[in-house]
Amino acid sequence: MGDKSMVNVKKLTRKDFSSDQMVRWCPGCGDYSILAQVQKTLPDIGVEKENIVFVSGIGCSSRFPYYMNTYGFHTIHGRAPAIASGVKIANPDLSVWIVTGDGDGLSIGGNHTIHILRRNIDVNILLFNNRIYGLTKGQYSPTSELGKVSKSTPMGSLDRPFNPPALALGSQATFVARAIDVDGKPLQSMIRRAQEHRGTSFLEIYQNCLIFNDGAYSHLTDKKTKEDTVLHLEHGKPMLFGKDKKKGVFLSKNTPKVVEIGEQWSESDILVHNEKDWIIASILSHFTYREDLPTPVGVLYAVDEPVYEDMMVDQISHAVSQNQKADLNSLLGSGDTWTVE
Amino acid sequence: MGDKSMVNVKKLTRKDFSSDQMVRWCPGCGDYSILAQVQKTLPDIGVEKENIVFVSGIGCSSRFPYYMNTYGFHTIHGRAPAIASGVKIANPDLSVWIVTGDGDGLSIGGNHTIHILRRNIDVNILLFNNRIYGLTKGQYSPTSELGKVSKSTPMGSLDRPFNPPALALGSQATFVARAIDVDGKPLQSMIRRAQEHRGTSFLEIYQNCLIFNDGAYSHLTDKKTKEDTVLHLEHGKPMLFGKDKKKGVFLSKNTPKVVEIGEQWSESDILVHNEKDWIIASILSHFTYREDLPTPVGVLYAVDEPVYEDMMVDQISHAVSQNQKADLNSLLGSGDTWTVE
Amino acid sequence: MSKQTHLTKELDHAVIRFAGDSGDGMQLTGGRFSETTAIIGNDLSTLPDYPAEIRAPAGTLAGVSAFQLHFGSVDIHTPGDRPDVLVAMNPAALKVHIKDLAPGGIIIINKNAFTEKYLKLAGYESNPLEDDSLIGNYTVYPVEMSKLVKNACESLDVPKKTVERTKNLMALGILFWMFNRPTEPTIRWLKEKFAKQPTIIEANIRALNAGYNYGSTTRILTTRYIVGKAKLPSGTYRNIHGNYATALGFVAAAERSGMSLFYGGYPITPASEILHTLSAWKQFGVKTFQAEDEIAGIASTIGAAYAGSLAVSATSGPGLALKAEALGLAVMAEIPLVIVNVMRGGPSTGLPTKMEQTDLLQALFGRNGEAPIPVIAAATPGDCFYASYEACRIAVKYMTPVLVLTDGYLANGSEPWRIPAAEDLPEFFPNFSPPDTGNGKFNPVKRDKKTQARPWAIPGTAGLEHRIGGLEKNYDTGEVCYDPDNHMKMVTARADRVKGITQDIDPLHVYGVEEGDLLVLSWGSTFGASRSAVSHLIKEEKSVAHAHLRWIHPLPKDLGDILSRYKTILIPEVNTGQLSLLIRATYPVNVKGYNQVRARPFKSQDIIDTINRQLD
Amino acid sequence: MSKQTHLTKELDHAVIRFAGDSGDGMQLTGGRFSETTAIIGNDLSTLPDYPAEIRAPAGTLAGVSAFQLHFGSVDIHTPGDRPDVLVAMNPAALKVHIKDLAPGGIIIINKNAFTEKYLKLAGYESNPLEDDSLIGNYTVYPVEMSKLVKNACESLDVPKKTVERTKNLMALGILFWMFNRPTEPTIRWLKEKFAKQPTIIEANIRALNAGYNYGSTTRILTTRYIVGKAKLPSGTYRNIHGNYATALGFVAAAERSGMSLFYGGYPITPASEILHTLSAWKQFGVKTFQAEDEIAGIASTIGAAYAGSLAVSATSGPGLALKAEALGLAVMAEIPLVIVNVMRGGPSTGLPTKMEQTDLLQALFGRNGEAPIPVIAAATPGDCFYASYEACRIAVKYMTPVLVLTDGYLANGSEPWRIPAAEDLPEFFPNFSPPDTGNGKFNPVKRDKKTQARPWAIPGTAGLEHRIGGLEKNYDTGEVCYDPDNHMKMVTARADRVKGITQDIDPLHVYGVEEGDLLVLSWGSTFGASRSAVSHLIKEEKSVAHAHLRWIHPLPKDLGDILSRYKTILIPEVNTGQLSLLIRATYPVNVKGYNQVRARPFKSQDIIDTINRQLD
Ligand SMILES: Cc1ncc(C[n+]2csc(CCOP(=O)(O)OP(=O)(O)O)c2C)c(N)n1
Ligand SMILES: Cc1ncc(C[n+]2csc(CCOP(=O)(O)OP(=O)(O)O)c2C)c(N)n1
Ligand code: SF4
Ligand code: SF4
Ligand SMILES: [Mg+2]
Ligand SMILES: [Mg+2]
Repeated sequence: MGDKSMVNVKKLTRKDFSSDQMVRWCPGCGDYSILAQVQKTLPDIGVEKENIVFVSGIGCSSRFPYYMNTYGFHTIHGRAPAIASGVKIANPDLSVWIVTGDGDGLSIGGNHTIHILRRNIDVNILLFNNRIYGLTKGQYSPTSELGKVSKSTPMGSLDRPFNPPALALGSQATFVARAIDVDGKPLQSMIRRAQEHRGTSFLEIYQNCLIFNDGAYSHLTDKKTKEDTVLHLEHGKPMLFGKDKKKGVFLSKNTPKVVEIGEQWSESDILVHNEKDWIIASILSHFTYREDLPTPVGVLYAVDEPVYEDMMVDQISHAVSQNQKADLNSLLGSGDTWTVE
Repeated sequence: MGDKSMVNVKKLTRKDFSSDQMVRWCPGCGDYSILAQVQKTLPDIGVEKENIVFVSGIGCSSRFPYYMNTYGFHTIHGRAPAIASGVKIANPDLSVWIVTGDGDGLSIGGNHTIHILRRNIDVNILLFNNRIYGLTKGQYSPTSELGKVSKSTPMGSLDRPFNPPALALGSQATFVARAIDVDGKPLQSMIRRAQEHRGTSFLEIYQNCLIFNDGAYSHLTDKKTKEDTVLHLEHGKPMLFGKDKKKGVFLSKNTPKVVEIGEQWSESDILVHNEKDWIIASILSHFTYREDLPTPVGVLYAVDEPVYEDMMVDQISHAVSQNQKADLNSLLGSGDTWTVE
Repeated sequence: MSKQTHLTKELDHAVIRFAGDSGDGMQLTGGRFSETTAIIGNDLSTLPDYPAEIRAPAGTLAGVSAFQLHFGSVDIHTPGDRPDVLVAMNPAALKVHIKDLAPGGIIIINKNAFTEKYLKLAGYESNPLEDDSLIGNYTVYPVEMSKLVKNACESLDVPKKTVERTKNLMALGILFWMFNRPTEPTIRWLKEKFAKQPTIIEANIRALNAGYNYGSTTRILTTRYIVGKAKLPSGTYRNIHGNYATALGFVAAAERSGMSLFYGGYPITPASEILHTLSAWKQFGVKTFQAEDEIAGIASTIGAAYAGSLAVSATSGPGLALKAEALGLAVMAEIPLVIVNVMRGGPSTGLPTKMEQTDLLQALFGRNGEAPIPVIAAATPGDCFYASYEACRIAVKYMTPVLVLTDGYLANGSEPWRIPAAEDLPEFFPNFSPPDTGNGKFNPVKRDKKTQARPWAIPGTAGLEHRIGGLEKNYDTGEVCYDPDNHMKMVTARADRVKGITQDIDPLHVYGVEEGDLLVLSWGSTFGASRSAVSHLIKEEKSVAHAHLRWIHPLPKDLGDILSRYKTILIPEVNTGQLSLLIRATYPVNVKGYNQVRARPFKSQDIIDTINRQLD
Repeated sequence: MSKQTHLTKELDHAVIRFAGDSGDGMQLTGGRFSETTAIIGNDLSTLPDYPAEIRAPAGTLAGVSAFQLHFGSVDIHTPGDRPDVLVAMNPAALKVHIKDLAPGGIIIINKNAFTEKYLKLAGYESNPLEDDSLIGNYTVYPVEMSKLVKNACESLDVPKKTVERTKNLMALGILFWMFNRPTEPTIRWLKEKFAKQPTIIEANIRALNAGYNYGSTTRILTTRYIVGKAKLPSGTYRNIHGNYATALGFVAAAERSGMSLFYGGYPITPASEILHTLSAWKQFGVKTFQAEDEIAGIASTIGAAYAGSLAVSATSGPGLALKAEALGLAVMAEIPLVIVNVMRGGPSTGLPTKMEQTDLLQALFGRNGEAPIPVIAAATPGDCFYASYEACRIAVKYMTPVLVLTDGYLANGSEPWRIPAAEDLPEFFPNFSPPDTGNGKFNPVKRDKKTQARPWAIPGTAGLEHRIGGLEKNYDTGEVCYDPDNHMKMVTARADRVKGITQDIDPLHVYGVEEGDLLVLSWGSTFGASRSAVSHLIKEEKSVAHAHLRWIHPLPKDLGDILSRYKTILIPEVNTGQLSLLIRATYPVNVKGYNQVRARPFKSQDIIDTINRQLD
């Protein structure tokens, strides 16, 4: 976002961001809650709604733009990052959001996702990860666990899943975060952080598909278990979790394990989170799918790196300043010419 | 490779692996040296040449299969991993090799590359990384350094490059290694290791394109500098390099730095390489592009994980054993039927 | 009350439509009615019609899902022009579908769903059960289905929601009674499907019986209908869906040719069931690979075929577009494989759950360079089996990729299908080259004289090591070659090899007059409506005939000759005239296109009217 | 020796060809000769021809690179049927190109390269300079170029390799002398190009002069040729290449419409120079985005257009195939953008550095669903400018993607081009919707009456927030809509909008008789050979004419009428008959296709012969 849009904004409300379209997700779908959090957060980010664009691919999740009273483009399967790149480069003043699914963004669209991350174009990616293909009625996805029984894998899937934060980090991402659909407050704050970050923001949102993959995250959302399974990350703070924050993450020779705060271990043994440390972020990304470690939620990684379109604008300004008199007629007539009378 | 092909192989020589086609790379291209090392190594891997298949995409590097007297398929730009997946799944007894470039394998073919790594199909990927598009005459590639002046970026490129080992690790790769075109012995041993590994092997080979990107790796190949810039990894050994191995890598609070062995530091302070440790591999992958750290060469990471086609074979055997009498007529006539006289 | 209190009427054929919320189970209901109807010997044709959303909010127009079924004692070629009976489970379903109902048709309604809330969601200002919009025009039976199933399940220990969900079985029961169909097959099916949930079985059976009894014990429904057995050729039959038939055709081809089947593809509506079906047939050694996208789908298929599998894939329009470049490679490298394109409404994402015939020109021409590929189109759900089987046979025999066109209607629709004996399916074998132990250089392009097919030299065969690829190759040696004359020779050779397939294609069958005023030339699923229309007009002794194209590339040898015998060639297509363009460009005949792009199959009446207009 | 010792001959036109190793700099040599020839006022046309490999091993047949140039005082439409002069820098170059030489033609040879090794590499059994294969049939001048440049640079401090490399300048000098061309422009160019390497400049200048002097001071070359100025329309000219002209057309369109230019694409031969050229024009605010693949290329272009840029891309056949699905989205969402397809030899990777016209049907039909896109084809290198300019104008005016077809020959070939004044280029403006401060709901599909274009409501405009996408939309509101009748209406509307472009297309120009025996109908780069052939036959008073199609979709309104005035329509195409198919399907005329797929442009003689055969 250019600074320009940060000023003179009249305060909008959640309602201003709801379009008049009927929401067509299955009743109870996690997408509803994500929509609500986005609509609640956007009035606070200081951008006029005409400067906001939601670009999506295809999937249940990708219907998202229809429900936002901003500019919206529901494109084709997997291509949202590339389309959004064009939007942002064409007009860097826009606040550009990509809404995608685990199939849309990591299967058919995987290449565009890793390339936009590498380029660090200043857009925000919201990846709704329900670990299933919803819209096409229940095939396994690249984030489904190995052995997943699905429409297309009646005896269980054979491919090891991607680990989205690890993939993002491996793609030179500058901002990697995670949130859970039904945890409203942390989700809101991640949406805000994604928006604040300059460069490509990658926010993975765990989302429940109650029709085809119900309960994929119930251990993280169930009141009974969630304190022991979710690790809320805070920059500069030790990685504590569990009831009364009595559990923590300890690094023993680069290997993370969970310890109980008490006699043997004290808070000072616990790994302190540092958003700017790529190695910590990598370690945290590897908690995914691990049953002996909690699931990190929050900002795993956030660093400032050169932003693609900033550099492009700079190159152009430089070229323009070097060629004040660049006009079409002189370009048309450049090179060796001769005249016929 | 199935065990089957390991037996009863008559000893072949390098010449057996040279096809009768004229090699058409530019004289002096690094590809020649890689070709030579592959041809030298293959006689030793214990596979008959009729069981070896080279699949490539498009690019200078992708001409490779023409020069190998094995089965060879020069396909289309970026799709070699997906085509090779089909080859290997169709016939798991074959030894399948993918030859690709930084453009072919990481730009247009990036998605197929990360997906084959995740699936862990037992093929060997040789990625010839010359940090440029050779065949199309010199545009920058996804591994060209930021600011690269090339045919398509006269004022310098704007995208941060991929770090291939980091990307591979982020894609759940089970084998990640690196070698340099002109360093014959280490390259040969990496080719052998790649072949030995069960699962997808990702071998990045630094390759000099003397026409469009000459000298990209001269600091790693130049006699004067290479000892100080190349770190040869050995499993279980401390990470020492430099003349007389007097430099080493030390991890200070997860941050790697180079120290001199001597008064302050001794060998026992030096990080010991462990091929099976994902975190060490991640740290090593981050040495790429860093001027203060040496470039690791050798096996960064190698672990055993379930192999896609093994599981597929198992599922099929299981299904077959459960349905001994599965015959076409009973399938044709399954479900509710009725008879018209 | 005894049966006699009801009138009994005999019918040749009838069309019914079930409509309700996406969550109401209308597809299941329609499916059960179809299966039962098939088993008792009617001919039939079905048309499922569901929204692109998984489950749009209850009660909305967008969420309505429907299933139409045409059955009879006579030959049935289409799912029917307009329903005689409409089952409407809620106001939205009524609103969406009432306009298609035949005048005087019967409407069976779940009265309990006609609440103020749902009426409003459907956009009704007043309750159509109470105002005079329906009365007089239709025979309306409002049934308190929700209430009746509640009563039926009262003593059962099942959640309310589950009980409410059984109301589709209630509707099914009413229709079973009305059309004199047995409930046993459905009861059997319920017992299998919910084997592990006995209370669910019980609830559903009760609902089904409640519906049946509603018919027999109340006097509300006055008439029962009898639709006799159809005079189908003798044999054993099953009811078959197009996508299932396609999958079955592939397995049959693999089994008959002794090859191993590989499927590489990416899910897309309405083709995904082909993947689902094949993935469940591992006992036949079928390997299914769910790729990361359509490009990887065809790429893996190319790889598997290269390695010697019978390699196939299925997709729909946008997916076929993505496969274009790789199809060119398959042409150039002469790789035998089969791609099914289940056409859906376009362009772009379009109307993803609807049918259309708009990908014909894409199939023929949607690749760079001169890249001819044989194209065959299935005519009916059951014909999907034979089309995919034949595509495999031709692919392997001629070493070429083959495209099979079906569409969303064929894919999801069903019909009675005479089960062939495996032994009766044409045999074929891959032309695998034997190992070469001599040391002569293997020539990968030494062609078969008759088919011009190159040998299939698969990796793993000693002595045949060779290289292929996407660059132009020397006609004689197969090596890379940029020579201009060689290129011309290869372009011609590729075209001729595909044209040569005509030697393997059945001559065209003409139905109706041998020469005359008008020939309807159909392709794909337009078969049914065209055949119905022409058979109707033949009865009226019009000078008309019908010919149906299964192979569109190459066209059958005798086509030109046949076309020349009619004054007008009428080509009905659910596109803007794609076959018309091809036929006009190929034969000097008078082509009239009948083109409707409404993303649904033709009604035979429309074709009848069009023919009549032409004949005037 | 004085100049008088040489014969001087006047010529209307001449064809020369430079041929040598890929490393010999033949493209550069040909380019310099062309520029000089242009500057002195000849009309000309060029045909570079280089291998797919960057630099195949020295001396091999595969490594030969060539450049042909046709120039004259008369109208030049083609790069020439056969060279009058061949420069062969090594045996391989001689071997490959000798067969094209005109009988009695001149061959200039670097004698030093005719070593045993190179002779063998080229497959010569004996040295053609010594045996009798050339003598008598051609005029051969063996020049010891390598030796002469060594002598010339003796005192200079440059590596041997560099000296050896200057021999192409030596050859150029000889030809300059032979055809009476000045060396100054080349000297100027060398000084600019190697500004930082003065010794390189010096070595090259010495070689150039050595060549020139070789002509003037030895008696070996006996004849000098004079080719006078061409009678071109008055104006200022430059020599222009097709790809450069395309890029220039885009910048001109952006400047004239006041829009910002965005290019998103992926490198591919022979289209990459369009990207290279545009990337160097940042002073015009041009944004170039090298995407990860062609799909991302068009996707980014769609995004940029959506956001209000003049968005363009360029690719070649395989890349166009990859863009198919996204092009469908551009159709559906009515996104104005321009894609150039520089056609090359196919199918698949094919013959990547050669030309072909085989992507016409792909351009027209290579997408799922009914997805009409306007298609314009450039006729000459200079016309690439006007075609890309016009494509931009139409895209923006009608809110539609537009495809521009050029080919490898147009892309790399060049011709004198009269420089237009910016002011004379047709103005156009984007139809950006103004902000809406009222609170009415914005209707994104309220169409322009005349063009049926939707308003271009770009993000950032207050009050116009709206949603678009790839699903079918309601004709009136733009909201997602699956209604069958609405779909038909939209399919028709999309087709009609494209057809409506005919109102913006110039009427067809007919060259030759107004009605008669035969009309040659050409498209794309076939223009040149067709025009040459017809003008030749008109001089012989044959009843022939020539019309050239720039717009292929829609076809010009008057085309049918014009075609009907000739007994035969001859359509020459470097494909198997793609335009023929379209014309046959559209008009009831007698179409004869002349189809050669040799991956190189037609010779006008071939077309003359074909016409004559038709007229017999
Ligand atoms: C080119 C193409 N291929 C396939 C499809 C079918 N398709 C639509 S959405 C989808 C996957 C959706 O999964 P995901 O992205 O996880 O979204 P979800 O529905 O789970 O939110 C697929 C395969 C398509 N629309 N286009
Ligand atoms: C679909 C498609 N797009 C683009 C190209 C053009 N192309 C051929 S090779 C290549 C890049 C080659 O770079 P790399 O993979 O790094 O190989 P190198 O030549 O450097 O070995 C490109 C862009 C193509 N052949 N096909
Ligand atoms: S199918 Fe799953 S993801 Fe899609 S709307 Fe329904 S609950 Fe949500
Ligand atoms: S262009 Fe570069 S990579 Fe290609 S063959 Fe020449 S030196 Fe090798
Ligand atoms: Mg999903
Ligand atoms: Mg490269």
